Amino acid sequence: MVALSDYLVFSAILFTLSLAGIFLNRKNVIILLMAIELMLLAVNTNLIAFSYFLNDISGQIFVFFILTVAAAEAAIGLAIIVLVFRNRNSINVDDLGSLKG
Amino acid sequence: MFNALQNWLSLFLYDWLAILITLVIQVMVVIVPIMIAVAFLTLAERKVIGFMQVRMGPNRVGPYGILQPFADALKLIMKEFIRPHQSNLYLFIIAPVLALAPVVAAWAVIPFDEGVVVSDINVGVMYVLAVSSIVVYGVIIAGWASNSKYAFLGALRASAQKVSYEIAMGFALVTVLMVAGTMNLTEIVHGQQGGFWNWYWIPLLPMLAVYFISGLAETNRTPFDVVEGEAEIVAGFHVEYSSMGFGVFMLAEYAMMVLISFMTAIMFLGGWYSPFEGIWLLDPLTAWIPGFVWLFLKVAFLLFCFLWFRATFPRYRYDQLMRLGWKVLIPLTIVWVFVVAIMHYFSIGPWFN
Amino acid sequence: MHFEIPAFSPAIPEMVLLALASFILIADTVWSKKHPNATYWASQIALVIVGVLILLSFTTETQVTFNDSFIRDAFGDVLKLFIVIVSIGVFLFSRDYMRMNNFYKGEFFTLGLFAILGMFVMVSSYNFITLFVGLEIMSLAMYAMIAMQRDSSAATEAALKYFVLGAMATGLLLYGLSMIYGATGTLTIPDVKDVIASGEANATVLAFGVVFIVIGLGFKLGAVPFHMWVPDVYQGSPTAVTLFIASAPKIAAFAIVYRLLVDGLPGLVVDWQQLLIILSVLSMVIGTLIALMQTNFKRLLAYSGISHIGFLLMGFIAATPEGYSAAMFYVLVYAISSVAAFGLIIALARTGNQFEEIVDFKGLNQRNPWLAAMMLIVMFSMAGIPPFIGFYAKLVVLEEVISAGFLWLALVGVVSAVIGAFYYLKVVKVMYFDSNEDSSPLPVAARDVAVGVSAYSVSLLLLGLMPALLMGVAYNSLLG
Amino acid sequence: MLENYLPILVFAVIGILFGIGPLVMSFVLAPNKPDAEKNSPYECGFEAFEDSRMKFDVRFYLVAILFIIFDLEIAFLFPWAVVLDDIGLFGLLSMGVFLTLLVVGFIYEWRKGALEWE
Amino acid sequence: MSLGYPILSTLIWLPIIAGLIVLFAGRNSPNFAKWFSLAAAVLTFILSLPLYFAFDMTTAEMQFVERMDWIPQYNIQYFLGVDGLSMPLVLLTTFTQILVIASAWTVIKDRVEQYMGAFMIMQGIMIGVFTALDSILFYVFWEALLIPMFIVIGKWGGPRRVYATMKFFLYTFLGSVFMFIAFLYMYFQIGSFSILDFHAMPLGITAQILIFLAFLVAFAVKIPMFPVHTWLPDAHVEAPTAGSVVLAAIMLKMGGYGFVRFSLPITPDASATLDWLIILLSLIAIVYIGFIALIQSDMKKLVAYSSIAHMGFVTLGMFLVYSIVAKTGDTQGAALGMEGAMVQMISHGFISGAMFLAIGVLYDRLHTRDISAYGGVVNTMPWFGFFAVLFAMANAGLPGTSGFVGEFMVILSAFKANVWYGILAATTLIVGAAYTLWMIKRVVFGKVANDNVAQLQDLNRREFAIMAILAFVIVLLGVWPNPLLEVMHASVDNLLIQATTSKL
Repeated sequence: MVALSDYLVFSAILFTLSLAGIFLNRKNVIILLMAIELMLLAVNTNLIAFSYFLNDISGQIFVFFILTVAAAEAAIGLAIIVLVFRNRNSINVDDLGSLKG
Repeated sequence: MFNALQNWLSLFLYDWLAILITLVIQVMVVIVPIMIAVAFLTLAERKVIGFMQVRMGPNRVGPYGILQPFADALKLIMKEFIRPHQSNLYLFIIAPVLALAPVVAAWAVIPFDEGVVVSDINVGVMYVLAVSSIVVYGVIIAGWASNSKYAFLGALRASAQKVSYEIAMGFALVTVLMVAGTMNLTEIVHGQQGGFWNWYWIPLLPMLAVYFISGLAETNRTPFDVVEGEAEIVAGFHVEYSSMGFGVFMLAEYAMMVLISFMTAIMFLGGWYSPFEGIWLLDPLTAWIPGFVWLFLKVAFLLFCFLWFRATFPRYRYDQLMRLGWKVLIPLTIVWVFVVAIMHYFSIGPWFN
Repeated sequence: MHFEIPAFSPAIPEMVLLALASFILIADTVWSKKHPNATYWASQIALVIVGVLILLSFTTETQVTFNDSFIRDAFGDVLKLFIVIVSIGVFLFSRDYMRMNNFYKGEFFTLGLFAILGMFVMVSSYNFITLFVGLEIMSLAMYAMIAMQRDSSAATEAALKYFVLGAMATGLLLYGLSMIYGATGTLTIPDVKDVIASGEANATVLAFGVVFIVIGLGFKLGAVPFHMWVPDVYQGSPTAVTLFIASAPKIAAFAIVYRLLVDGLPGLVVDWQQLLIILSVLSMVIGTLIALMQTNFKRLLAYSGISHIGFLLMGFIAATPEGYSAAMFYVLVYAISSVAAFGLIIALARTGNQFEEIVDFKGLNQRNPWLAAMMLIVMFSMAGIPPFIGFYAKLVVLEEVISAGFLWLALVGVVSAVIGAFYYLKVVKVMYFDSNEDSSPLPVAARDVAVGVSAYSVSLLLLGLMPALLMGVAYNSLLG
Repeated sequence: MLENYLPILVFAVIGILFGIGPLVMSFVLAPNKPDAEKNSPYECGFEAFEDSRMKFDVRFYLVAILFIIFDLEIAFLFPWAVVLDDIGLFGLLSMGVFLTLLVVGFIYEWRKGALEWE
Repeated sequence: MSLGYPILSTLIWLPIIAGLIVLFAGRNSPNFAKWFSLAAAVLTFILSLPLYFAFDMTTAEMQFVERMDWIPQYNIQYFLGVDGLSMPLVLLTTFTQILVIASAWTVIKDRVEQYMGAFMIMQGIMIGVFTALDSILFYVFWEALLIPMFIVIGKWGGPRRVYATMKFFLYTFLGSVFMFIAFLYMYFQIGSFSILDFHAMPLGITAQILIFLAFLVAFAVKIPMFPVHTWLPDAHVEAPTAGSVVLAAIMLKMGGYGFVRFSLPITPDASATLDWLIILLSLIAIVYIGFIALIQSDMKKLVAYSSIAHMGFVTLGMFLVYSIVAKTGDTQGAALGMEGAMVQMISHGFISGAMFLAIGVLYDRLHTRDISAYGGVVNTMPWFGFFAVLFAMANAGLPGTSGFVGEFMVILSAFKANVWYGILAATTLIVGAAYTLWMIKRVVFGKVANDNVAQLQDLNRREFAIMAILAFVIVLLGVWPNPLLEVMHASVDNLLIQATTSKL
């Protein structure tokens, strides 16, 4: 049987990966978006694992909500990326430097 | 039967190996006939359309052209697999696999008769819907990997079309679930016991129509086959595929048709139940026929409809197609979800009590 | 399984707001061609209706409904009222701004209404799910609002940054919440508190959760070192949206900090207090220092906002009911001054001169003495100089943090306030002492905007003369 | 319960094999004589003069987004539909509200022309 | 003592409201702004007279008290009252205000209404500072004063005005926040912000020293004392005449007032421990700053430095008490020093105001304050010469002027405390005479230096009136200081008791 800690470690790895993806990624904004999704998935893994081991359904319900919101978030994120691309013909992270004080 | 096999195998093998082998055999028992059926569906298509257009259809390979599918397969296998340069090779190869594998996997939960189901899970409907959605990835990846404008546009169109109709399909299924109160396919069939007027197609007739139409669109069948619109974008997303790459896409498409037909039969047409249950004279007369025959008959009829429509209807324009999906089917289904929910909750007769 | 129909009455303002927002959303598509202003007025009316509803049904008694996931209490009602008050100003000013910059769209107001709905839900959340959903309703609407100026490269970039970091903050927060859930086995905030109090929860997991929650909240609040999005977003967004971001959401963010840390995790006060001290000190010091170097006014306000957040957090660090009410008072004051400050930018902005750089304010006193005086009030209030209300905001948090025994923290606070005064003074200096080659009188903004912005600014002075009013509201709503 | 999912895994693996098998067969059996002309993308005889991953109509994208939203609604509807009998009037009403909001969004899209394909 | 109406509130709010009216209504009519302000200033002065005449000189209790809840959550009150220490300062304020308004009559041409409005508001706030008996209320007024002053110096000042005003603001603000923290700290000891409660509260020596230092920073900046005085010459030089007048005549007194109202009574033990520090700094101010004044070529700067030196007398007089008590064992001699300090504050208010006004008169004519640009002014401006000499003598502390009284009392008590203190303090009589009279010699006397001076017009009626009033007051206080001294007696005695009673 897979232990709870295994799930937690797994989700922690996912989470760290996604953080690394957000902070180290210098290339493509889409990757940022994917990293964010990954982060939410790590959270979901956590919640489901806890929910299963605690025998409590509410964690899974939470996951439902997170999934839904993640979808909406992705939709808006993509829309914003489309706009950015239209305005400057690039979605490189490095090119997003026009706002500096 | 399979339990016996497993027990026998475990006499001289590891347990897990015995289970695995049994499972593989089980799976093959399901898939191989299905695949053969799919192969013959291509033949049937040509034959049916041929007859409808008052011509013979294939009749050279074997008696009445009955071996035609094998000849086709052989031909495809022996053709060169062209890999367009600039294409993304891995994605290019993965794409057809992604198109076919989910369709195959979906069969895991389809019940062919009382208890004749490989995996009787409690969320069967969800599973089928989920797995068959993956097909879209195959399409998109194919279009992207080909690095060809036609393929790309075709993929876009195909995926937009598939996802649009999937919504209507999902809503249609929701009504079934409401009435059945379960997502287990076997249970859903059980709920329709007692003759054809107890099947869900009567209370949910609009949903049957929606479901079937969506199924047509899902599989890119006429009249919704703009994806392949020869005149505009040649063959659509798989224009760059040749040999078995193309073959696998074709296989996937026809397997999907069969799957949709099965699902329709299970959800709306009483699955393996005889239509004559409880009818004087007819019931006892047909009682000897095993359930799966009824199911196959229903599926055969639905598949015939697929072919029939192809021969009958002209192709939709893309904007018409999307309009139908978004502005007719989806509103209709949403409203119907309301209607069914209320009728079901308040047990409004004659069908919802 | 049987479901009771829960009491709906505590959520009536939210439901009404939702209904009105939905109605306006649809109606806008019908009337937007012929009556472009109808949506604006409808939204304002909706806000007023909701505000009145809250006022009418105001009660000090706490009601919990929807399976313990929604709470209606005086604290929440007050915050909601202020969200409404602030948002009315936001809508008022942004209409003018959007017209001026040719991107007037009714959607701005509907999105705004939905964002406000999200804030309401946040304020009333008593369950992690409610909290999360409210947070996202608000955030999603705001991402879209920033990107609304579609052909502005800066605005879309700001939207992207806000989105990425906002989503990441949500992720961090959720990760923390999942840990808390794992340790306590419940998502309901008061139950979390009970379980922690009973000592059955795994301390390591809890501590882990608290860290992530605080980091997530830090991002949302824009506290150093999680502040990097704030200046870019403030600067890049259309001023109308900056105005919104800088005001009402801060109130809602305050509310979730309160609900999470105080209502839910009082048992871990030692843990989060430590973290908040770090955030608070860094925010005050770094926010202030970087603000000194800014030449862009919106960016300046962004950094000053960061240091204000540092002050706000001091109220939580005190970890007493009085401390929380001080923080509440602070956030209300900050929201009002933000509206006034950004509203003034809008009131001044004319096509060709956006009044976004500090040099744009040169000689403003010659060109429009009234608005210059209003800006003076806002700047001094933000600097924390009496008799403006900003002073009392600082007064109360400092008082509470001293009473909790963090004298050194208060000293850090006042020193950064003094340094901070410098950049506010710089603005005043530019307005009053520098002369502009172009000393022609500035055309006065639309009358409603001018009146509105004056109302918000003057209220900073009037409230400062009678600080007990607002302070009493914050105090009583928390301490009963 | 979980044992039921083992066949599904096997099914999936076999499904993939079914996809790969024919491809492998054709790799092994079919001739392979590529040349530049043959391998160029299909462009009705024209040279491919630009990257084919061009910008495309934003409506496809819109459809994708709408799909995500609606599909998730369906994900909510599924479990709800199954337990409709158990959750009483409250369940019915909640979903009614939910669907109404969905419809509001839908009407908005419709009125804004997001569903037009001209 | 109390009148039938809230006289202190009236004195605070009347000018502020008048100032706001001027700000709003005077935008397009400078004349209205001027006349209205003058009327309001005169009215305020008249209304402030009952303070003196109804004052009960026999008691050190607060009089004309007004007290009500202001911020009940923190027990902060709207608590006003005056005693013998603050009442003269209030009168000084209301009196000076008239001169301030009058002095700006023709000089200010740009945004007159803002100028007048700012000064009117400032007056109200200053009265608030002197009358507030709740520390937060005090702090509010104390800080609020910065805003109009900031604007006044920055807007109507000279070329380096921005630098000066920023420096002024930040110095003062930084100083006062420490005081603020001290208030908060004390509040947590006793749960009240009332200054009178602070007076009565017991405090440990460490706390006292910290609080004392916090106060010191705040008041030393304001008064200003030696190391933190540098903002003052800048601010004075750059401020317009009226700004200088207000600054020198009233705002500096706020620092001194702070010492007697806060430092001495609240932290007596710390004051006793650290009195050497204050005395040292005061003596430095008196001697060193005096010499600095000597070498100034800018008249205003000269007077500014002389102000610092004079304020050194104030602090010296206040903190001599401990040495005297230690030496003589009674507080009699100390009372002399304390009263001297108070008198010095008042008289310096008049004298420095007069000096700045006199310089302003010259500046308005020739637009320079450089001493070398003048010479022989008395030839073209005899009346001016007369007043200038009178004021200069007062500034130098010559007998017969008010400047003499305070300085003399402080020097006397300094000798009582320590001979060296006395000797050092007494040098001011020489140095002060040197720089002031030398300046007068160079500016007023001698031959007409150049054509510009030759064309000078003598005082007009307005200027004459202002000068005459000031001269009258200066001489009156010089020869008959009793009216001033007797209102202070009771309060000073009380203060000395508080300052010498240990709180440990």
